[in-house]
Amino acid sequence: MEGLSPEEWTAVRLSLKVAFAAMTASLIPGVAVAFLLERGRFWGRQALDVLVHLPLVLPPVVVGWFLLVGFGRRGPIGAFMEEYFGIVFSFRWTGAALACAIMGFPLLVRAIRLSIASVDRKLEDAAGTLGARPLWVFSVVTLPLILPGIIAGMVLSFAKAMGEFGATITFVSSIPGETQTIPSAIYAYTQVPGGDAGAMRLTLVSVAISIGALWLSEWLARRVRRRVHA
Amino acid sequence: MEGLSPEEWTAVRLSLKVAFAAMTASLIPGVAVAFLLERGRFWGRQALDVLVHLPLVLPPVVVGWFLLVGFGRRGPIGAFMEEYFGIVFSFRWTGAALACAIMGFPLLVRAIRLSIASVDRKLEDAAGTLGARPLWVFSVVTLPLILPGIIAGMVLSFAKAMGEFGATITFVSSIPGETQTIPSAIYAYTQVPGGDAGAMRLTLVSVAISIGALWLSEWLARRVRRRVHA
Amino acid sequence: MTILDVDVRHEQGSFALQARFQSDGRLTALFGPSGSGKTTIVNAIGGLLRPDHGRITVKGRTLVDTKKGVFVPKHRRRIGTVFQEGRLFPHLNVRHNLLFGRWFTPEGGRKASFDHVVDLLGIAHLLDRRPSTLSGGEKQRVAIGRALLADPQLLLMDEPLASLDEARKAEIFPYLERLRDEGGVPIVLVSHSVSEIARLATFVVVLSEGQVMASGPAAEVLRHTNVFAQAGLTEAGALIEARVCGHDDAYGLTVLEARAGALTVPRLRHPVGTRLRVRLRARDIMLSLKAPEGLSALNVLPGFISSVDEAEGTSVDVQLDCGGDSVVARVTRKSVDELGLKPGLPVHAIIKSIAFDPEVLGITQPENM
Amino acid sequence: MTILDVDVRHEQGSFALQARFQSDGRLTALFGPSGSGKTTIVNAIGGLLRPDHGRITVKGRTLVDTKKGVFVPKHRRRIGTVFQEGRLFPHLNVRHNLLFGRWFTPEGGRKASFDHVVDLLGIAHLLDRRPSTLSGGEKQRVAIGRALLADPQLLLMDEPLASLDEARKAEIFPYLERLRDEGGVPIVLVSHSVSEIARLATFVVVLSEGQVMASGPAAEVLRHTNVFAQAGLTEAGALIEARVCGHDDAYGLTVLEARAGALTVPRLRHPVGTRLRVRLRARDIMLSLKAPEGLSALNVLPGFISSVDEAEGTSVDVQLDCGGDSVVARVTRKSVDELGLKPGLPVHAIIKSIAFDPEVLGITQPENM
Amino acid sequence: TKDIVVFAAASLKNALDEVSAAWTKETGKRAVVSYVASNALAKQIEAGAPADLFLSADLDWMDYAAAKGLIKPESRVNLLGNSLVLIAPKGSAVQVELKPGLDLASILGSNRLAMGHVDAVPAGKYGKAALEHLGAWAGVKDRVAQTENVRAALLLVSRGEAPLGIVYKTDAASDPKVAIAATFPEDSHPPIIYPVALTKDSTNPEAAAFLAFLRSDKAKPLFETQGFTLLNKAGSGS
Ligand SMILES: Nc1ncnc2c1ncn2[C@@H]1O[C@H](COP(=O)(O)OP(=O)(O)OP(=O)(O)O)[C@@H](O)[C@H]1O
Ligand SMILES: Nc1ncnc2c1ncn2[C@@H]1O[C@H](COP(=O)(O)OP(=O)(O)OP(=O)(O)O)[C@@H](O)[C@H]1O
Ligand SMILES: [Mg+2]
Ligand SMILES: [Mg+2]
Repeated sequence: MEGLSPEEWTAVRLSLKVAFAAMTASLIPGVAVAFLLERGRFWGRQALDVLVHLPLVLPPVVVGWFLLVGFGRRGPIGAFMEEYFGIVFSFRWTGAALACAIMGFPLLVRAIRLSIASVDRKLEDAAGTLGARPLWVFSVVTLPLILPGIIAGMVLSFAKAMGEFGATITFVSSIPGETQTIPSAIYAYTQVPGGDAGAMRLTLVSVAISIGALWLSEWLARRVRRRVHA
Repeated sequence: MEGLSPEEWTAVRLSLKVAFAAMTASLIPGVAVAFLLERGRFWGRQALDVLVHLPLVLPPVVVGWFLLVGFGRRGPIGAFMEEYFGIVFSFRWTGAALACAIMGFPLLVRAIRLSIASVDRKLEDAAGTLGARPLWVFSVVTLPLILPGIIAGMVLSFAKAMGEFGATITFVSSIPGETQTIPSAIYAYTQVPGGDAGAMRLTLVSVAISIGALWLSEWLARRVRRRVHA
Repeated sequence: MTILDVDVRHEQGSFALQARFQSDGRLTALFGPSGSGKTTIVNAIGGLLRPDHGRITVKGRTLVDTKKGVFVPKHRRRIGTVFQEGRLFPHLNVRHNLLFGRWFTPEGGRKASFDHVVDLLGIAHLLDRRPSTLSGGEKQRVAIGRALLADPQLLLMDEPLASLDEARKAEIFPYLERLRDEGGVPIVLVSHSVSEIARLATFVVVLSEGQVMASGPAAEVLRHTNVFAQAGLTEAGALIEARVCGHDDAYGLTVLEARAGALTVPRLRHPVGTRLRVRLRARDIMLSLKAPEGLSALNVLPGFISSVDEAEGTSVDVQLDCGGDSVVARVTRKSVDELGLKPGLPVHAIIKSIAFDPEVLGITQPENM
Repeated sequence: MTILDVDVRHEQGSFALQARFQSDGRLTALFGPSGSGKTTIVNAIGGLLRPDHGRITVKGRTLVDTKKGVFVPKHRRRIGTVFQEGRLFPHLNVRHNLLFGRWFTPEGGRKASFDHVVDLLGIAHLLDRRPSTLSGGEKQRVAIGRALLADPQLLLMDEPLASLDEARKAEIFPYLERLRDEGGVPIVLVSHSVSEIARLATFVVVLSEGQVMASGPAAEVLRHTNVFAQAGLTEAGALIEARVCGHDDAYGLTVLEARAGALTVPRLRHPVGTRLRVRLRARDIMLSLKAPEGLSALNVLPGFISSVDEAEGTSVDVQLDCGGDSVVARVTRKSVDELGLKPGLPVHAIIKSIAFDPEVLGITQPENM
Repeated sequence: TKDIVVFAAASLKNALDEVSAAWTKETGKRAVVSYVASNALAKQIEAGAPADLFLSADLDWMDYAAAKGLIKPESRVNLLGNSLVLIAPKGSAVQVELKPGLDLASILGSNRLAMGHVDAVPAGKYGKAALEHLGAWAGVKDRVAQTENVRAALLLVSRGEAPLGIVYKTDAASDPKVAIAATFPEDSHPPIIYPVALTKDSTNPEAAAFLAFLRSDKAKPLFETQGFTLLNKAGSGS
């Protein structure tokens, strides 16, 4: 098998950048939403839950369509973000990252929720009696205890971002060097007769990257577990 | 907005059937694989982990293509299954369920793994001293304790199956009444002028179903949690 | 002064707590059988439980008042708690568990010395370990240290010493006494051990099925044995006040002076003049009609029988007045008959010096007796 | 017969266990300060820990032999364990927790009666509750019940009674005694309470820092006080064998016959003829040069001083030979001098009947004394 | 007899739905249509899909199927034609004349030109060819936003994300928010052709009848209202 072409290398680098950005950007909102859903008792909790799950339930193309309508240059949120923060999503790698983050969000949130549910609240109470106000309790007790869930969520989010295609291409199309990620490139190969070899080549790269990511996550998880249980 | 056409109703029914089948069929393998990955120390564990994550990492179309090659009537596994078990996947609803099950598998496994990791192994030890052999310990202690994770995994698997499109349509096409699920039908609508209303109609149905599923899962989870913590 | 004023009602499933007591003691012992509501009260004081109705005031500060809608959150109460089940932070090593409270206390307010507490509890060699690798008693000691090092305004201890050996307890007791008396940190102690309570408590609350059966200064409550029978307490005895009068270093003895007379006990470290509380367990006291001779017992207190109560079945509690101090002796009914014990009879109470093992002695300040 | 033969070496972090003892007792007590390795031994016997090296045999059945590669998995050992931390199943209610072991024991092998155990432990009103709603002591009782109802071949109890009140303990003790003697279920008990050990144990293993300091029949080990000082045990005493000789129902007393003489104790339920072990705590015994008169104490045992040991500081342990029974009295050094106590001197040991509270009496079978 | 199964390119949905309804009305037989991307359909037929008829959106995948021996060559017909247009959002002031030497790059400025994927989507391939023919490709190739399908390109222009896009006339006509700025000359790109053929494994006798119906005059207006032209000439390979 031949090596990758320069354009393919560009797609690989871009995919890594997008997946990494999607994962990190969704981390804090993910923890916050997981917390709200797992612990909160507020009006609209159910609606938020449904909203978070939608990217999973809807075909990616539909999600991409909603993103375009909402976050496009003419969309209400997109226009707002551009005007006030100077952040443009349409046709930018940031848009690809946004699409990937949203598609991976339900997975991230679920993993963190599960971890939060298994935290012994008596430990949080104990921290409270030692003078820690709720935010501190969260940072020094809850957060470290849910790290395994956060790591699992990040793995899922990253992996999803590596494979996400439908929402991304619909939202920001496929522009080499800007928004053409590995899946877009693979897609192009699958659409032409005889493109199988190219598709396979990129698929293998994807697999290799995910092996690396999984290995890293397992290593991290082991470290965390050793910290907690050893 | 008008009601659904008979073909659309067919797609909705089929989607429910497929999602339900995918969820239930992947449950036992999901628990088993989660157990192996979380507790097992065997050669090839890492490889299994990567394999389980692949459907997440790869673009759905690629997964569909692999399925087509492997589980199609002319594929090695497909031929085997047909010959020895009489199970045919290609261009049947069973194939759609298989595709959905595989796409949702990493999500299901992760959720269960997280739950398994949070089980207090001292309880399993205690059950052992009371005379329970490992399989019994698993059934009467571990399994009930990981129920929240299993429920979460089932929700993810079901939701994913409701939204899965790329792998399904690539593997089993989109034959009305046999393999045309809601997402496939939505896709067809998005490919032609004037299809937006139809797409939106089906999207809303999808959302409604997922609200129902989420509500059901939350109710179940609450019951389970009450059983364990009340 | 009222240090602790509790008046709460709370329902949990079929259990109803209805507790009301005002403790002016510096160490309030909660005593009662399993399931009588001790932990529930501790949780209410610590802010882990919001009582259905009632009021809790500590040193004049209202922590809970359901009528006025007052509920001070737990992190603002500065109440250190030693939980019945440890609750160490699994992700922190022992050192950081111990120092946890420090992160949230003002630097100025620190009284407990880390090294001292670590030493006292014998956990210096565990500092870098994770809680999951500790033995049961080691966990318990770290939990005690964690609460102490948070420099609390009030210390709640829910059976803190349950699984510690006597030697370790003997090291911890004096520290708790100092904390109570010098540090001015009031303590609420849950314990099933009468000797623990007798030694440490200045105020005792006896609970049964969620109700307060008796509450009052330790000396008073401990004398009333019948209350205790129900609550599972079988050891009655008198608490009397005494002063260190002299030391006999040759024999390793200390002579105390009480109203009842001189008491010879094993050597104490307290300087001459220290006021002490001494517990005379009813079962350790023998009665004699004549002043005994040739006996190994060093303490002979003359006095009069003030009353002869019925106690459980076989035994009879004989209340004595020895020069103004109330003393209780528990003897068999047979002895009562054989010796013809009745109110007014002059008798001698005989107590072995050895019977005063260190655990039944505690320093005290007279007004709390 | 050797019931329990343990010879294991195991390292955990910086802790090294090296324990070797052969218990022929039906109730083997593990005694030692916190962190001395008691739980580690319990875990090795129960199959929760695979020792680095060594051998464990229970009633002739080899459970572990690292040399031969034998390791019987825990579910085949039929060893019921009461864990130091409860470990109730959170998803099952109390009833199902209790019955858990039943699902896995052959129907024929059931000896413990559910109703009886539930009654004994006072948990009948908790049967439908979840463990998370139980108080600390309630959890502990359910854990005991769960182990008992599994009808084990051996019972491991790791501080099972630590947070129970005296009254509850007093109800559980006789059951454990019956189990030990009639049920033929050997018991390994970890405890910090000397009275608990004195009452129940037939064999005592004293541990310190992972090493066995002393092991042997309870009567022997408990007499040697110096071993115990290190291990945190302060209460020495003699165990002597006695027989129920008669009851005095009028006074609620029972007369026992020992080689040392007659002992009058509070009424026992045991029928005449029952053989008992009686613990005479050294600190409860007074010495008199003459036979006393007019004293409330009912027990006066004449004997000779066999030796006068130095004990801790102030006090001296005087070993007596009373008609063949060894008895220890702890008196002050001052008394030794004043009374001129020395070996060979005839003296009277005086013991209050009341001092024999039920906890220091246990039924026994003579060969195990 | 069983329903016939038609594998058709997704962009044909509207037209084919009407034609098959008309056929059902006339004959009482039913045609079940699976609308998927042409490449997937070809691969599926290769994997043994129970299709009777294959309707591809371009010649490439029909050729692929023919080369693999998946179709009955004698039944292959070039059924429909389409034309390619340049679109802009409605009300846009952009004026373009599609003639050689076209400077599309300066019209775009920093904006994007939306079109189907130039290697994968037929409309993208035709668009690229046309722009190359007009000498404009080199100038715009870095400014192209390639979409997964031609509908997505239309959507980008319709939403105002891109000022210009290249789509089929059939798509442009249907969206009120876009206007056709210009139509590409027919000779600027390979002919846009939707071929159809019976599959090799098809045994359903109605399939040939349905194919004939597709080419009939009854079907013609139905295709034409959707903007297609009915070619009706026998096709071989390209
Ligand atoms: N995983 C471990 N790593 C290092 N040290 C350990 C580990 N587990 C236990 N230990 C140490 O082994 C020693 C013995 O522990 P063990 O639990 O047997 O004590 P114990 O006698 O039961 O004490 P306690 O009365 O406090 O329960 C302790 O000092 C403990 O700190
Ligand atoms: N969530 C609950 N639902 C029902 N009953 C409860 C709940 N929590 C506690 N109880 C009951 O309340 C009573 C008091 O519990 P508490 O923990 O205060 O007892 P305690 O005096 O501390 O006992 P122990 O000495 O055993 O720890 C117990 O009988 C317990 O069963
Ligand atoms: Mg309690
Ligand atoms: Mg232990």
